[in-house]
Amino acid sequence: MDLSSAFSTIVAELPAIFSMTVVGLVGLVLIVVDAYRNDHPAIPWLGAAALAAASVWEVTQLGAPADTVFFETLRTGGFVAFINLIVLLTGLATTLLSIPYLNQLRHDYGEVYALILYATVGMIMLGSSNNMISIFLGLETMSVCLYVLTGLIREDEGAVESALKYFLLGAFSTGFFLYGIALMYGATGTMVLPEMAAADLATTSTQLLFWGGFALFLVGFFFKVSAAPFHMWTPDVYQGAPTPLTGYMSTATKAAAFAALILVLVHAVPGGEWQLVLAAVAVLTMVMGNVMALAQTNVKRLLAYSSIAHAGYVLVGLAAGTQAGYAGALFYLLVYAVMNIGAFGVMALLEWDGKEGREQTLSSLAGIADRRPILGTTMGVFMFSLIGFPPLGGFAGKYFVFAPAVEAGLTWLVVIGVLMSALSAYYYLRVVYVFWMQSAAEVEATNPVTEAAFPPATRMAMGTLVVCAVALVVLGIFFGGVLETTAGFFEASAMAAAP
Amino acid sequence: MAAPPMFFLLATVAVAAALGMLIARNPVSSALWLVLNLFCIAGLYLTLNASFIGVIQILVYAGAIMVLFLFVIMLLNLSALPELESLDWARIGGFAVGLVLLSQLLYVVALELDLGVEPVSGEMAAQVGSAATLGEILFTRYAVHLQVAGILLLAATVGAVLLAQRRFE
Amino acid sequence: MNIPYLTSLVIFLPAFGALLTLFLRRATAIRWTALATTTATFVLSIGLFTGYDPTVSTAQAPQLVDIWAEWLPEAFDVKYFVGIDGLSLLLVMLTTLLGPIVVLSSWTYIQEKQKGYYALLLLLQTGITGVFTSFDLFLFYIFFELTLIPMYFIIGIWGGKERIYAAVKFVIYTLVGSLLMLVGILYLGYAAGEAVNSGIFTTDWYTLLEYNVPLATQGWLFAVFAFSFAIKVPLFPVHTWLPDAHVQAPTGGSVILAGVLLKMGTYGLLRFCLPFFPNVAQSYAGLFAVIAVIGIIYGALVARVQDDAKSLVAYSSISHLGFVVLGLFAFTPEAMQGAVIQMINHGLSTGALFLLVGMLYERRHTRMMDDYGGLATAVPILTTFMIISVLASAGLPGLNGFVGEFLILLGAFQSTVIDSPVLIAFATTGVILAAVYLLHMVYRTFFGELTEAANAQMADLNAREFGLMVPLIVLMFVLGFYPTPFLQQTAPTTDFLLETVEEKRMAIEAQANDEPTTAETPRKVPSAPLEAEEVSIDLPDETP
Amino acid sequence: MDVALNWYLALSAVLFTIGTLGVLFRRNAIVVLMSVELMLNAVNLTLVAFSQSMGDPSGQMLVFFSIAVAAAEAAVGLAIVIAIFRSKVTVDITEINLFKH
Amino acid sequence: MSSAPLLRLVLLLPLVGAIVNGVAPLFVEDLRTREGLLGTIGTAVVAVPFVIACYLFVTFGGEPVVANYFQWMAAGDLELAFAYRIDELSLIMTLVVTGVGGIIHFYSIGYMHGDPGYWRFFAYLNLFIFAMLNLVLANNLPVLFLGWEGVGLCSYLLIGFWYTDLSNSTAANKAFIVNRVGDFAFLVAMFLIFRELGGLSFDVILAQGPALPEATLNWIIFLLFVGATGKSAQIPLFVWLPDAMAGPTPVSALIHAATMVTSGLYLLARLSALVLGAPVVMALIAIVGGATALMAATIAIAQNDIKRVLAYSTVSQLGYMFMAAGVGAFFVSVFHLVTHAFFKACLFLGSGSVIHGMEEVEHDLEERGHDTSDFDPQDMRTMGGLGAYMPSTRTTYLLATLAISGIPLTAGFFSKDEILFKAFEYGYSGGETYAMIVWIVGVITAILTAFYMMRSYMLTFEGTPRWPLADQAEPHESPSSMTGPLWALGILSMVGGFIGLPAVIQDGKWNWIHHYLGAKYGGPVAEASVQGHVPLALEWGLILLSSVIAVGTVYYAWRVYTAQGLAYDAVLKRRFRGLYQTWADTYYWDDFYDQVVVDTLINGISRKGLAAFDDKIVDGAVNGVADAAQNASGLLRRVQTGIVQNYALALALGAALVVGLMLAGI
Repeated sequence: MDLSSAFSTIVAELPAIFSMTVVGLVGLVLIVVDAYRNDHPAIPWLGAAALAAASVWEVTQLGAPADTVFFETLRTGGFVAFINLIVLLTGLATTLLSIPYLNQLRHDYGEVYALILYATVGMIMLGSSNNMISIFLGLETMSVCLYVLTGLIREDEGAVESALKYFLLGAFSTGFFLYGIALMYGATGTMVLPEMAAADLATTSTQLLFWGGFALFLVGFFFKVSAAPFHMWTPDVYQGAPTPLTGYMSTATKAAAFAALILVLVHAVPGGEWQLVLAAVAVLTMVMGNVMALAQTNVKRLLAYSSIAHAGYVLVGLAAGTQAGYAGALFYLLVYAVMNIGAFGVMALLEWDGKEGREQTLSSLAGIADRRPILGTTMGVFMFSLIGFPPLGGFAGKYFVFAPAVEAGLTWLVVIGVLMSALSAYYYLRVVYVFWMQSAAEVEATNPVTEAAFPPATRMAMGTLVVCAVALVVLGIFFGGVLETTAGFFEASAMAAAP
Repeated sequence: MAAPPMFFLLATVAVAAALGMLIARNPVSSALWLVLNLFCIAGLYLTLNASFIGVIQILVYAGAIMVLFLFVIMLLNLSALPELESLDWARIGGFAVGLVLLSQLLYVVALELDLGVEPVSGEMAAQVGSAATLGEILFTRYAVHLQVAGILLLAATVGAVLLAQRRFE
Repeated sequence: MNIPYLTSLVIFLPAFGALLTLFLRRATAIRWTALATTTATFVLSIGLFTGYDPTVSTAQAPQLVDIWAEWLPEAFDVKYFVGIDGLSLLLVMLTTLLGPIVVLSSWTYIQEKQKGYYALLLLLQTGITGVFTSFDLFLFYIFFELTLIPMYFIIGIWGGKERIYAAVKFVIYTLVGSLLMLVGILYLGYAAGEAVNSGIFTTDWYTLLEYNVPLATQGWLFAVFAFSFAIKVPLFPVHTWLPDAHVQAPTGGSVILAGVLLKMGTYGLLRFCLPFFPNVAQSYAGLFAVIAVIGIIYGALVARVQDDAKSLVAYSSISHLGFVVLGLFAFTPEAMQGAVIQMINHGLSTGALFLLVGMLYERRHTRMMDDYGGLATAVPILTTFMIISVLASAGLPGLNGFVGEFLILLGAFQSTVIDSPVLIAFATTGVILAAVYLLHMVYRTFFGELTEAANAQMADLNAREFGLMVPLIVLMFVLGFYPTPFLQQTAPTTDFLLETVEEKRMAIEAQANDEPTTAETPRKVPSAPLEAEEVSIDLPDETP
Repeated sequence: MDVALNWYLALSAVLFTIGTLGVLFRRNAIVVLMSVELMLNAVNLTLVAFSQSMGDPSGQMLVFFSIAVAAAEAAVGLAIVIAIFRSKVTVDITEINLFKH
Repeated sequence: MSSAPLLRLVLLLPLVGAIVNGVAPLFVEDLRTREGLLGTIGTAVVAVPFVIACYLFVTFGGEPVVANYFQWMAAGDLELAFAYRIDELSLIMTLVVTGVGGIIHFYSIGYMHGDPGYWRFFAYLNLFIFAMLNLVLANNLPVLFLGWEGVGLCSYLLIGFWYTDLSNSTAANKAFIVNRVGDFAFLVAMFLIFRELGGLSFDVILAQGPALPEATLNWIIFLLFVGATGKSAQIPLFVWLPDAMAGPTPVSALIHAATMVTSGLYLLARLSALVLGAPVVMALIAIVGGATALMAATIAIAQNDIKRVLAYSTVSQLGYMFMAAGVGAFFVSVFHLVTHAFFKACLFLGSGSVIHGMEEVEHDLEERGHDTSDFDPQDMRTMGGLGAYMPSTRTTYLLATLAISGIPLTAGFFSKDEILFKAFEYGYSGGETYAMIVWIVGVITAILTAFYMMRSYMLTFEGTPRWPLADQAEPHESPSSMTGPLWALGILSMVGGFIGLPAVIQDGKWNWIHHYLGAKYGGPVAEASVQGHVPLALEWGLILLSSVIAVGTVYYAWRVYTAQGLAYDAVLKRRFRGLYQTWADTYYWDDFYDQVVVDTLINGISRKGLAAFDDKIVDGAVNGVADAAQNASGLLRRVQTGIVQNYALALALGAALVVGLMLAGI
C-alpha cells in the first residue's frame, strides 16, 4: 500500500477511534494546561468531560456491527464499544472520586488526570485489538501509566514500594507475554488474530510453538487480571496505591485485559484446547483469592484479594468457551467494574490516615455507617453485590458466568465457584457488619477515627457512588437487555461479519 | 541467515555477557556486560539481514537506555549489594524453575523445528528488514500505533518526572 | 373483585412502602407507613384468597398469574412468572397477615434506626411473598436469596449481644446451601431445556415438570436442592444457625423467621424437590423421615433444657418443622395436606410465642426464664394468650397445631413410601415432648409466686399488643375447629403434586428400564462453539 | 551453509532464561531491571529471527514497538528506583517489604 | 323435637358458659367478684344440659342417633366431621357427667366462695364439662380425642388452679404430661385403625373392626389400653392422680373421681366389640386392673392425707373397673363407673367440707397466735371427732364409705359384686384362669377397701379432736349449698345400685343396666349372667361372701379404730413392717419416675447429652469449619512474603505450569 492512499484511509476511519482520539488529545491538552496553570481546578473536569463525551459516543456504537479498521489492526463494533464504555465510565468515576481524595493530599496532581486518560487510551487499544501488536502496545501503554499512578504519592514509602513491585513484576510478566506472542507469530506467521486461527498448524513443531506460545501469552494476561498464581503483586500494590486509582486499576485494567483475552480466544484460538488451563487457573484463583481474603483486616487488602477471586469467576465463564460464556463474562466485567469502583470509592472517602489506607484496619471503621449513612448504604450494596446476592448485579453476573460453564460440562468448576462464593460472604459480611453493626466502643478501635480526618465528600463523589449502587440494583433486576447486547456480540452471524 | 562461525561467535559472546551481567556483583559491571550483550544481539540482527532493527537496537538500547541505567547508578552512587550467601529455598526453586522453563522453551523452539515453510532468501530478507519496508508499514498500517507509542513515551516522561522529582518542602 | 396484577401488587407493595419510608424523616410517619402498607397488602391478599378457585385445576398454570417473558434474553427461557396455587395461597396469606402484626410488635420495641428497620422489614416481606408465588425457578431463587439481606441486617443491627455471630452464621449457612442449589438449577435448566424446551435453558416450573430427570442425575440434583432446603427448614444436623438467629433477632425478626422464613425450606422441598426428582425423593424418603423424626425428638429434648425462653421456642421450631418434613416425605395426601396446613399452624403458634416472649422481653429486658415466675398474677391476659399459644403449639385438639400434626402423622403412618409405623410412632412421641418443654416454660415463667418486684409491676398487654395478638389467637381456634376452607384450597394442588410425582416416577423408571445405562458418553469439548448455531450440551453420566 | 532458525531460537531461549534468573536472584533493583531488558531482548531476537525467516515484516514491527516500550519502562522504572532510594536509601528489593501477608 | 338440635344445645351450653365465665372477667375486673352471677351461669349451663339429657334419655328409641354438625378436616381418604352419637352408653355417660357435674358445680358455688380465681374456676369447670361431653358423645375417635385432650387440659388447669404454689403447678404438669404419654398411644392406635379400616368413625370401626386379624386387634387394643391407663390412672401411669389432689376439692370430685378418670374405661367399653377380639390384651387389661386395684388399695391404707386416701381409692376402684373390662363385662364396669361416680364424688365433696372446716380451724388458730406452719388441714392425724361439729358431712361421708365398702344393698355392693361375679364366672365357666386370679385379687381388694375407707372415716369423724387447742378452735358445718349436694350424692350412693340388681333376683329381669347395655357392651359374659351358666347357688354364695367380707371388715375397722384411734396405725405399721413403709411411699413409683425416667431424660440425655452434643459437636463442627477456613487463610497468607522476588518466582513457576499443562493437553 502506498502512503498517500493510506493516509486518506486513515482519515476516513478516524471516527472509528473517536474515543481514543478524544481522550488522547485531551490528555495532551491537560499536560499543557498543567504546565502553564499548575493544578488548575478545571483540569479534572476537562478530563471528565472527555471521558463523558467518549462514553456518549460509545453508547451510540453499541449496536454497530463488528468490523476492523486501520488495515485490520483494530476492531470496532458493539463488543469494542461495550468494553470501551466500561473503561471510560470507570475512568470517569475514578476521576470524580479522585478529586476530593487528591485535594485532601494538597499536592498538585494535574498530571494524574492526564495519566488516567493515557491509561484509558491504552485500554481502549487493548480492548479493540485485532492483532498482537495492538494488544502489546495497548497493554504496555496502560501498564506504564498505571505504574506511575501507583507510585503517585512519592513521599510515601508504601506507594513507591507498591509501584516498584508492580513495575518489576509487570515488566517480568511482559517478557513472558512477549515471548508468547513471538512463538505464536512464529507458528502462524501472522500477527492478525483471525489469521492466526486460519493458519494451518500442520506440523507438530508448529503446534508446539503455537500452544507453548499461547501458554506464555496467557501468563501475561493472567498477570494483568491477577489470576493465581500470578496474582501475588495484587494485594501489595492495591494496598499501597492511592485508593481511587486502586479502584481504577482493579476494574478498567481487568475489563480491558479480559476483553483482549476474549478477542484472542474467540478469534485466534477458537478451539477448546485451553479449557483445562483456564479452568485450573480459575480454580486456583478463586480458592487463593477467597481463602486469603478471610483473614485480612485491612479493607483495601481485603478488596484486593476479593478482586483476585472475581478474576477467577470471570475465568469460569471464559473456560466454558461458548458464546454464552463470553457474553456472561462481559456482563460480569461490567457489573464487577461498577461494584469495585464503588467499593474502593467508599474506602477512598473514608480514608483518614493519609497513608493510602494501609494502617486502616477494619475495626477502626466500626459503626461508621451511622455517621456516613450514604457511604454505609452504598458500601452495603457493593458488598452484597460482590457476594452475589440477588437482586443485585453481582448475582446476575455470577449467574451468567456459571450457567455457561455448567452448560459446557464444567459443573465441578461451578461447584467450586459457588462454594468459594459462600466463603467470600464471610469477609464481605465482615465489612458490612463493621460498618453497620459494631460501635467504635465495642471493638475498642486502636486507631480511632476523627471526623476531620475524612476527605471532604464532594457532591459529585457521593453522586458517583449512589449512581454505582443504583446501577447495581438495576443491573440486578433488569439485566436482560444488557445480556442480550453482550450475547449479540458473539452470535455466529456477528462474528462472521468480521474478516 | 548467518554463516555458522559468525553466529556462534556472537552467540557465545552474548551468552557470556548475559552470564556476566547475572554474576557481576557491581551494578556498573552488570550494566556494561549488558551493553556487550546488546551489541552482540544487534550483530545477530545484522546476520539476519534485519538492518533497521539492528541499528535501532544500538541507538536506542545501547545508546540511550543503557546510558540512562548507568546514569542512575552513578546518581544513586550504588555499590555492590551483598548477594545471598547460602542456597536458600528461593534460590533452589529459582534454579529449578529456570531449568524447567528453559527445557520447555528449548523443547518448543529448538528440537526438530519444522515450520513447514522454507525460509525466505537472503535478499528478500534484507528487503523485509530494511528501513524502507518497515517505515512504510509503520506509517500506514501502524500509524495509530505510532501515535499511541508516542503517548506511551509521553506518559513515561511525565511519569518519570512525577516520580523522580524532589518533594516539595 | 378483579384487580389486575393482584399477585404482583401483593408482592411489591411492601417494597414500594420500603422505598417510601426512605423519604420520611419522622419515626412516627415511618411506622404508620409501614403499618399502612402491610395492612393494605393483607387486604389485597384477601383478594387472592377469594380470587383463587380451587375447583379450577392448576395443573397447567397457576391462577392470578402475572408473566413477563421478556425479562431475559431469548437464550434463556426465564420469566417473571408469579401466580397462586393451592400451595402458595395459604403461605402468602400467612406472610401478609404477619406483616402488620410484626410491624405492630416492633412499634415500641425498636427504638433506634427505625427507618432502616421498617424498610428492611417491608423488603423482607416482598422477598418472602415472592418466594411463595414464583413459578419460575430462577425468580424463586432471586426471592429466596433476597430474604437473606434484610434478615441479616435485622438480626445484626437490632439483635442481642451475639447478634453479629448469629447474623453471619445465618447468612453463610443458608448461602452454602442455596449456592449449591444454584448449580443444580443451572444444570437442571439446561438439561430440561435440551429435553423438553427445544434446547432453550428453562426454569419455568411447569416446563421443568414435564422433564423426566434421568435417574443418573436425579441423585445429586436432589441432593443439592434438598440440602439447601434442609438448611432453611432447618433439619437436623444443619440446624444450629436457627437457635442463634432466633435468640439474637429482635422480636419482629424472630416472628418472621419462625413464621414464614423457615417455611421457604419446606415449601421448596414440596414445590421442587418432590415433583422434580420423584424417584430419588421416594427412595430417600426413609432417610428424610428418619432425619425428621430425629429432629422432632432432638429438638424437643434440647428445647427442654434451655434456660432462655426464646431459645426454647427456637428449638421447638426444629421439632415442629420435623413434622412438616415427615409429612412431605410420606407421599400420602393426608400427610401432605397436613404438612401444608402445619406450615401455617407453626407460623401462627410459634409466631405468637415469639411475640409473647418478645413482649416479656420488652418489659423486663431478659429472656431467662429464671428471671420470671408467677407472672400469671401480674399479667393475666398475656398469660392466657401464652397458654393458648403453647397449647396450640403442643398440638392440643381444637387448636390449630393438632390438625396439622394429626394429618401428618396419620398420613405418614399409612405411607407406603416410608412404610415404617414404628418410626411414625417415634415421631408421635413429639406430642409428649412438646408438652414437656412447653409446659415447662409456662411453669417456670408464669406460675409460682411473684418474687421479684419488677415482675409484679409488669403491665399487662396494652391495646396495641392485644390487637396484634387477637388475630393469631382467633386463627388458632378457627384452624383448630374449622380448617376445612383452608384444606379445600390446598387439596387440588397437593393431589396434583402427588399424581405428578407418581406419574413421573413411573415414567422415569420405565425410561431407565428401556435404556439400560448406555456407555459413558464422552465429555464433549466445546470445539468451535461460536460457529455452531445451536448450543448443545452434554449430559455427563454422573451418579451421585 | 546458514545457521538454522532453531539455533537463533535456542540462543534466545537461553538468554531469556538467564534474564529470568537475573530477576529471580539479583537483589539490586536496577540489575533486576536490566535482567528484564535482557529478557525483552531475547524475545526480540526470536521475533526478528522468525520475521526474517518468513519474510514477514510485522514481527519486526513488534520489535520496534517493544524497544519503544522498553525505553518507556526503563524511564519509569528508574524513576521509581530513584523515588524509592530517596525514601529508603536502598535499592535492595528484599528490604522493600512493607506490605505483606 | 329431634335429638340433634337438642344435643347441640347440650354440647354448646357448657362451652358458652366457659367462654362467658372465662373471657368477660379476664378483661372486666369488676366481674371477677360477682360470684353469684358467675356461679349461677356456671351451674346453669350444666344443669340445663342435664335436663335435656334426661329428656333424650327418656325419648331414646334404641337406635343410635348420629348428628353430623360440620366437617372438621378432610384430606385424602380421611373425612372427619364433628359427629356425635346418641346411644345407650353415651346417654348414661352424659347423664353422669351432667348430673354429677351439675351437683358439683352447685357445691362449688359455696366451696369456692371468696377465691380470687372464682371466675376462672367456673370457666374451667364448664370447659371441662364441654370437653367431657365431647368425649362421651363423639361418634369418631378424633372428636373423642378432642374431648380426651380437652379434659386433660382442664384437669391441668384445675390442678394448677392455685398456681402461686409451685407444687400445684408441678402436679398439674405431671398430670398433663403423664396423660400425654397415654394420648400418644391413643394417637398411634388411631393411626393404626385408620390404616386398617380407612375410617375413624365408630360406625366404621364397630362394623368392620371385629373382622380384623387378631394380631392387629391386639395392637390396636393394646395401644388404646395404654391410652386408657394414662387417663384412668392405671399402672404404670397412675402416678399423676394422687398429686392431682392439689386442685380444689370439687375438681377432685368431678374430674379425678367421677368423670374424667373413667374415660379410659369408657373408651374400652365403646370399642368393646374390638376388645373382645383381642383376648391377650384383655387378659392384660384385667391383670393390670387387678394389680392397680390391689396396689392402690394397699397404698391407701398407709396414707394420712384424707384426699390422698380417696385418690388412691379412686385408682383402686378404677382398677376394679378395668378388671371388669378385662373379663369382658364392660357394662358392669360402666355400672361400677356410675355408682363410683356417686359415692366417690360424695366422699370427695365430703372431704372438701372437712377441709373447709379444718381451714376454719387453721384460721382460728392463726388468729389466736398459734403457729400454724405445720398445720395441714388435710391431714387426718390432726382431725378426729369432726362428726360432732359437722353432722351432715359425717353422715353423708359414712353413707358413701359404706357404699364403697360394699355393704349390702348400697350402690357399691351391687356393682362391685357384679364385677367379682363376672370375673369368677369368666374364670369358672369361661375357662380363663387369669379371671380367677383377678377374682381373688378383687376379693382381697374389697377387704382392703372396706378397711381403709372405714379407717378414713373413723380417723376423721370419730374419736376426739386432735388439732391444737381443740377445746377453743372449732370447725363448723358447711353451708347448705355444700351439704345439699352431699346429701344428694349420699342418697344416690345408697340407691344407685338398684339399676343393676344381680341375676339372682327375679332371674335378672330387674337388672336394668344389663338389659340396657348388656347386649352391646356385655361380651360373652353378658348372656351368662342372665342365663346362669353358673349355678344359682354359687352366685348366692358369692353374694354372701362379698357381703360377709364387707360387713366383717367394716366392723373390724370400726372396732379397732374406736378402740385405739390413731394408735392403730402404729400397730399396722408394726405388723406389716417393711410393707407398710413401701405403701406409705407408694411403692416408690414417684421416686422411680423422678430419678430414673425424668432425671435420665432431662438431665442425662437432654442436658448432658443432646444439648452438649448440639453445642459441641453439631455446632462445633460448623464453627470448626469456619475456624479451619480462617486458619487456612492465615497459613496461606504467609506465601505473601512481601518480597518481590518470591512473587516473581511464583510467577515463573506458574508460567512453567501453564506451559506444561497446555503442552500436556495438546
